[in-house]
Amino acid sequence: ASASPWVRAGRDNTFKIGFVSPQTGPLAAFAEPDMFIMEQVRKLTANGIMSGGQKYAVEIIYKDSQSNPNQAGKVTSELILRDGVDLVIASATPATTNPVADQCEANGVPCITNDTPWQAHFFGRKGDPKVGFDWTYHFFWGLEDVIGSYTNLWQKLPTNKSIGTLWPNDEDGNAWGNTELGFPSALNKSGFSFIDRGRFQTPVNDFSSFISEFRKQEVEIVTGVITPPDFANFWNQAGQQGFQPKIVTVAKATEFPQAVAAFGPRAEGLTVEMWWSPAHPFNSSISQQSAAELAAAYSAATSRAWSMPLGLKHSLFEVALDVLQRAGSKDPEAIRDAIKATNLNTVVGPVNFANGPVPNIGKTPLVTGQWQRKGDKLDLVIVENSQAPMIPLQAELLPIKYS
Amino acid sequence: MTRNIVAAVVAVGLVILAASLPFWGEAYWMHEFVMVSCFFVFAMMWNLMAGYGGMVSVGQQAWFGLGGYFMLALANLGGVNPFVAIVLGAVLSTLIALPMSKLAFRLQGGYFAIGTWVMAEVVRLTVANISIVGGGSGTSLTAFRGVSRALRENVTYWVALVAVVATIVLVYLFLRSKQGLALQAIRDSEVAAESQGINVARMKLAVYLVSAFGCAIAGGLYFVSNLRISPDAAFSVNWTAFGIFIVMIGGIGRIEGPVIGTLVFWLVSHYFSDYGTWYLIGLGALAIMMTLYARQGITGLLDRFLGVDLFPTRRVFVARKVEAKPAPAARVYNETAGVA
Amino acid sequence: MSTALVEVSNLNAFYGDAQVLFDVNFRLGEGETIGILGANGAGKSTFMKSLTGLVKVDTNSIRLRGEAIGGNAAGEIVRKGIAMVPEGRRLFPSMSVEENLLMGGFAKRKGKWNLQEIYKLFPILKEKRNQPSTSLSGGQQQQVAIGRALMSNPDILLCDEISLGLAPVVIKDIYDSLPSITADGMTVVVVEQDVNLAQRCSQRLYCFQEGRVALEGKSSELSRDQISEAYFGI
Amino acid sequence: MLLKVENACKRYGALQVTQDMSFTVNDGETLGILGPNGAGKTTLFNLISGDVALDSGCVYFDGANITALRPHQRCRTGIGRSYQVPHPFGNMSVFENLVTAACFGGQVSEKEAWEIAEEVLETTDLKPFANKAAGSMTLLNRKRLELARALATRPRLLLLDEIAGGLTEHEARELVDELKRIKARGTTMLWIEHVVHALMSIADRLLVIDFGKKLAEGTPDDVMNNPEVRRVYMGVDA
Amino acid sequence: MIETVIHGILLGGLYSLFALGLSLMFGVMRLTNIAHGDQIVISGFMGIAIAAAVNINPFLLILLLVPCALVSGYAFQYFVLNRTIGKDPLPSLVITFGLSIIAQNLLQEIFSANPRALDTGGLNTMGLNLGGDTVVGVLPLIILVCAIACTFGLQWMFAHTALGRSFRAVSDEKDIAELMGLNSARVYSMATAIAFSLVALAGLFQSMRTTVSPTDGPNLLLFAFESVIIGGMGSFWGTFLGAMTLGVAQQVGFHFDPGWGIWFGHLVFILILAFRPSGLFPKTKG
Ligand SMILES: Nc1ncnc2c1ncn2[C@@H]1O[C@H](COP(=O)(O)OP(=O)(O)OP(=O)(O)O)[C@@H](O)[C@H]1O
Ligand SMILES: Nc1ncnc2c1ncn2[C@@H]1O[C@H](COP(=O)(O)OP(=O)(O)OP(=O)(O)O)[C@@H](O)[C@H]1O
Ligand SMILES: [Mg+2]
Ligand SMILES: [Mg+2]
Repeated sequence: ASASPWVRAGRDNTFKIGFVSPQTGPLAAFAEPDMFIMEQVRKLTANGIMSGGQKYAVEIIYKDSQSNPNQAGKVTSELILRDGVDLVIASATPATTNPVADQCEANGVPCITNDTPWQAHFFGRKGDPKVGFDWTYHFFWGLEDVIGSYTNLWQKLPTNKSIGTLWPNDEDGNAWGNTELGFPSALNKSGFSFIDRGRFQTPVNDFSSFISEFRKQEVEIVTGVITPPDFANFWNQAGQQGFQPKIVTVAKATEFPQAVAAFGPRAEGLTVEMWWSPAHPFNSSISQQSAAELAAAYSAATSRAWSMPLGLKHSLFEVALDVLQRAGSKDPEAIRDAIKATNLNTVVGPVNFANGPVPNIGKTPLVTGQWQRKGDKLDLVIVENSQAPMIPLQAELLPIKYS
Repeated sequence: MTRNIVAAVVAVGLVILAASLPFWGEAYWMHEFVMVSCFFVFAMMWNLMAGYGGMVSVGQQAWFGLGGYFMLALANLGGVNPFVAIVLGAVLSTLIALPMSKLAFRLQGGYFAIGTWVMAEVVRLTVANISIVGGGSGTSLTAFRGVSRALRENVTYWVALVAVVATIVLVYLFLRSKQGLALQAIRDSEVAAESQGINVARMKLAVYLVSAFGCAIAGGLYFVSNLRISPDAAFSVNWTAFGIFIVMIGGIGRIEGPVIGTLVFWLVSHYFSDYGTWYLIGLGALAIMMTLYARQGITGLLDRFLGVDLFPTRRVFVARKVEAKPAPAARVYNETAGVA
Repeated sequence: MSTALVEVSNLNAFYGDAQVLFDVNFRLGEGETIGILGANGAGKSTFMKSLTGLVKVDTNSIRLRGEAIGGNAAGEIVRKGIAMVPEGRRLFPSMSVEENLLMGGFAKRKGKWNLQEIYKLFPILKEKRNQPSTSLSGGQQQQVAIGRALMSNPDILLCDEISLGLAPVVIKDIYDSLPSITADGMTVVVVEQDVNLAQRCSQRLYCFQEGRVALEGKSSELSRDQISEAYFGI
Repeated sequence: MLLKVENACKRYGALQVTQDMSFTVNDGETLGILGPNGAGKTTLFNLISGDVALDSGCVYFDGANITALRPHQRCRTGIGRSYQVPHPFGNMSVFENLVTAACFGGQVSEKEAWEIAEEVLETTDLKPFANKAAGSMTLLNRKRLELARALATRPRLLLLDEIAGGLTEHEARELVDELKRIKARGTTMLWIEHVVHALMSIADRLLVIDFGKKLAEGTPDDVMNNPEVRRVYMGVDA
Repeated sequence: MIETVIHGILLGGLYSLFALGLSLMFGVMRLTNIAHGDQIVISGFMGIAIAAAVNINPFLLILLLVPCALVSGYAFQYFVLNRTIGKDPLPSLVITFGLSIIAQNLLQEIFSANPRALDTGGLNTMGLNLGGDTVVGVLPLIILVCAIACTFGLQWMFAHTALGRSFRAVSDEKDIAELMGLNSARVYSMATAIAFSLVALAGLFQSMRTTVSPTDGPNLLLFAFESVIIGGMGSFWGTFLGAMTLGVAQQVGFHFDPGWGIWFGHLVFILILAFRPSGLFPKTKG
């Protein structure tokens, strides 16, 4: 994997990091903290970093995937072939991380990604657990975490243990609904009954057929991983048709404050997995901020509420800088080996690729939270932590209230 | 005649020069060329349909995506060499286009346009429900794992070059053949064409199928280079949007149109694609402006003001002496040819 | 001769690049009935279309009471008082008889003609007023077309081959209705292929040939041979 | 007998445009067709050339039933036609118009088509316009092109719809001379024309149509002396 | 199953509002507006933006937005689309397609890609028990009633008013209509104005009933288009029934397998195209 000499035309004492993120398009909410984080990193690396006894400048080249996997692949090859980056990082959903990682793998460029459940990343790219990948590394939680956390959560309230599921036909839905690797087998094991009407094609205008089925089967828990508009439809129509589950735990749709705001008062009581929050007891390895301080700095700088990708984006740069400092040179293999040897405490928790469930994967902790009313505002608080006991609970799980 | 030879020599020289790029150029140039050539082939095919066949389709992404998916399925599941799979995939896509054309031809004009779009959606939804190619999540092309980067890059580049040259040459030869005459005649008047012995229905079907084949080649090539496919990306209507923009900006109903359009498109995307949405807004606005104020596109303007005609397909009558072959590069009339 | 109501001078008309009318001169006096003869494709209909604004021509080539109206939009010209019964009737197929007539009154000019008057002129239309216009016989359709043109209360009525495709008896009926239309001084131009009819109903005749006026004169004074020559180009 | 039309019927909505029309045309014969406007003459041509489908009845060409054939197939069997309203291939040159017709209607190679096209250009005096866009020509030239293009398909039966309208006396005579030459080569012709004297000078027989029905058929003199024809068509009281 | 059909009919109500405008524009001008779906989305976003700026009842929004749409539709037809009308469908297709792309990206630029909904003050979650287990939403019911009213209104307007006559006149015989004193450019603009008002209504309902996001347009266009073709061109009741058919088909599809619901709707469209190309309820001339 030797690139032609022209690609290496960049100055020898600069580390170039290519950063791919869905700045525009349907996934743009994931990229909201990007500018803040990059600004932070630029300040922290303004004087360069030391690596192998030599001082290197750090340059970040930011590319927009437009929430489109084709574009993600295209900009990655641009980063590699035109800009000659030394390291590619990317984040947020398989639609971004998978094509980016595929390009890096094919072109022999080190790559670190996060914020995609690791199964969707590893198996979604047709990875072989025996072989793994050469160049691409990923850290995030996996299905086993979300399954563990959710099933534990649902046992905290008395219910009939009947679950209605909403798994669309996309990267996440297919992984979560997978009979062996996903929820179904786990739910069976832990004594829940569930209704899976099959993978549906989003967007869906009308969920009546789901709702009447759920009502018929007296479902008290709803779970799924669906997009905000689909969930809005579901939730509105559930209201119309008088379907009143006790617990609603859906990923994606209720992860972001703005999206939740769209549901108005009916957002209160919804539960969702949490990959990061200001309450996580971790500190940044580069800015030394605690999670809470990071969130506060973000809100102060942007006057926006914190969201989960903030911590993930920050941690991505933490790992990248750590790797480059340890690499000692711009040699791709040296950088790759440095990634492999990563063992870093970041603001989202410890990152280590050596003891992942499959090669190239490092795991970060996961808990579950609930949108609860604090005064006139909704706040996401941790209500379940069985998968990551080091993260403290903030509140008790409450059933959804209906007027 | 001599001008003809000179032109041919220059063209062959250019192709040879281009073919040797892997030995002296940058990998990035090759990559860029592959991407652009997919758009170019796609635009040529859209031009063939709309500019010559009078069929405005908004559903060409169906064949682009199918080409990609067939290539990937053949390569991943069937172990076929991906480059061979591109061609096989295009053949399979064309087979699917055959029954679809029967439905599409029931609609005319604007309804044909949206009807083809619906059919593309049907194809997308169907593919999204086939789990062996990853369903809605899509899948990665694994056939290249273990193949050296340089080899993959070079061969992909050469295949793209062949696709581009073949598209230009074949379309050009087609238009200079008897069938090309028929196509132009149909564009001007279907009734009269039919009464002059031209089988209009068969001709339109042929154009539809050739166009499907070409789009599928472009799709296969694109995903060989992009390595990852998903239904939403492969069957995105944006492919057709870009095709239309390229053709309308370059000039519809001429071979030079897509050539120049692609050049403009490449420049614009090279310098502005980082602007995301604004870049698309700009392209759309440019196409609208061209449609309103210069319907023949840039080539139409060039022809009108400079008399440039790179790919003469017109037969010129030379009194008292009948030539076996059309004379080259001569200008015949001032009026620009185009969609009637 | 009466004062010129319409004065056409050096009128040239084109379809795309093809010229159809060449330097046509024509005048129309108040209250006159004029016949226009000519072979197929001589440009008669094109001339009528130029007068009504359906074919765009030079502004000054057509003057109505001295005002240059050439090339005005058809809608404006009908408001100034020129209405046409188009060649081939061209009724609105999706409409009933009465709706067709109402469309004619769209310009809302004041005058004698209204639905009642039309029904008085063509009693059969009253019976059929709610039928789709397409269900009528050719002659009845022609009556609708004439009635529709009259509904705008024009000063000048242009009739383009109103006998086209009609049985002789029906043609007779139609032409018999002309006097009651011209009775209150309406000016009428009739395009006709039938020389006899044209000669009988008009005071003056124009013969068109190849887009030019080949012959012009009083109907009563022109001989059949003269007309034949202009007509057939013999 | 080259063409036989048998009980042809066609109606458009309530309008019966062709009513039970039957006639035959012999090989090499020229049949003139007359009739008032809207009588159904052009429609009859459309039925023969296949542009419009028959409601009932049959068309035979050279002994074969061609009723079910599509227009392009009929053209290839040897029926060439011109349109009353010219339909040139407007963006192509006159020459290309002819080459196209020769290629497809005449089913020859393009090389041969070039020769045929040149020959036709010669006979129809369109040579000066050979490289002119057909759409930009004057009406008369477009009408001439209609004839030329029909000729280029090398038809055995030529359907001519009002090609002499608007010609000067001199031009009309030249046209007739040319048609006579075409006739001399054995081409059968059907000619719709209002320029009666031109028609009379070449037609072997005349067919008069009124309201979609055959009004009269016979030698030119017989037909022109038919009082009914004089009344209906010439507008002359016999 | 009955429940499924009822939900399908309610969905069809929304679809028929989408489709009426498209049907109108095609009927009068033979013009296919590819940006139709995006205009629905734009109206939804306008409603949301206005509601966010001034606290206003969503139904008052209709009174505010529909006149806006009327004016903008008129201007759009008069200044842009009228230039493209002709035998060749290409220019209008390219222009509306370009507009569609521009609209989607502009919306994304202004409102971000997040889907949004118009707050209906709880109306969107109100249900009505029809006895047994069948519960239907109040809002979908309102939409259905509104769709029936609009269909009836359009049909009546076409049949009995001078405006309707002028629409039919320019659609039948443009030249002759001008000869009667109509200004076809204005009539066309009027048609587009009405189509846009319907679109605005549809957009507001869409954003109340579900959410709108910048890239929703194409799907809405396809549903509208399918409704028109299934119903058969030429009458508004046909379009309405076509929308019902599509709604029911999609719901039945969802009922059997959620992965194939939309696909099933498309399938019905394709079957109609294959076996009854003139649609299920073509206009019968009486
Ligand atoms: N829209 C058009 N485009 C091009 N040429 C046209 C058009 N309309 C008419 N022409 C041509 O212009 C010439 C003059 O046509 P016009 O209709 O004025 O003749 P006319 O004297 O009314 O004949 P007719 O007796 O058949 O009604 C015709 O030969 C016709 O072919
Ligand atoms: N496609 C059509 N739809 C409806 N009516 C038609 C159609 N074609 C022709 N007609 C009608 O059929 C009748 C006969 O038309 P046709 O063109 O055959 O007449 P023609 O004898 O050729 O007349 P002309 O001498 O004016 O050319 C006319 O009344 C015409 O209006
Ligand atoms: Mg006329
Ligand atoms: Mg005729």
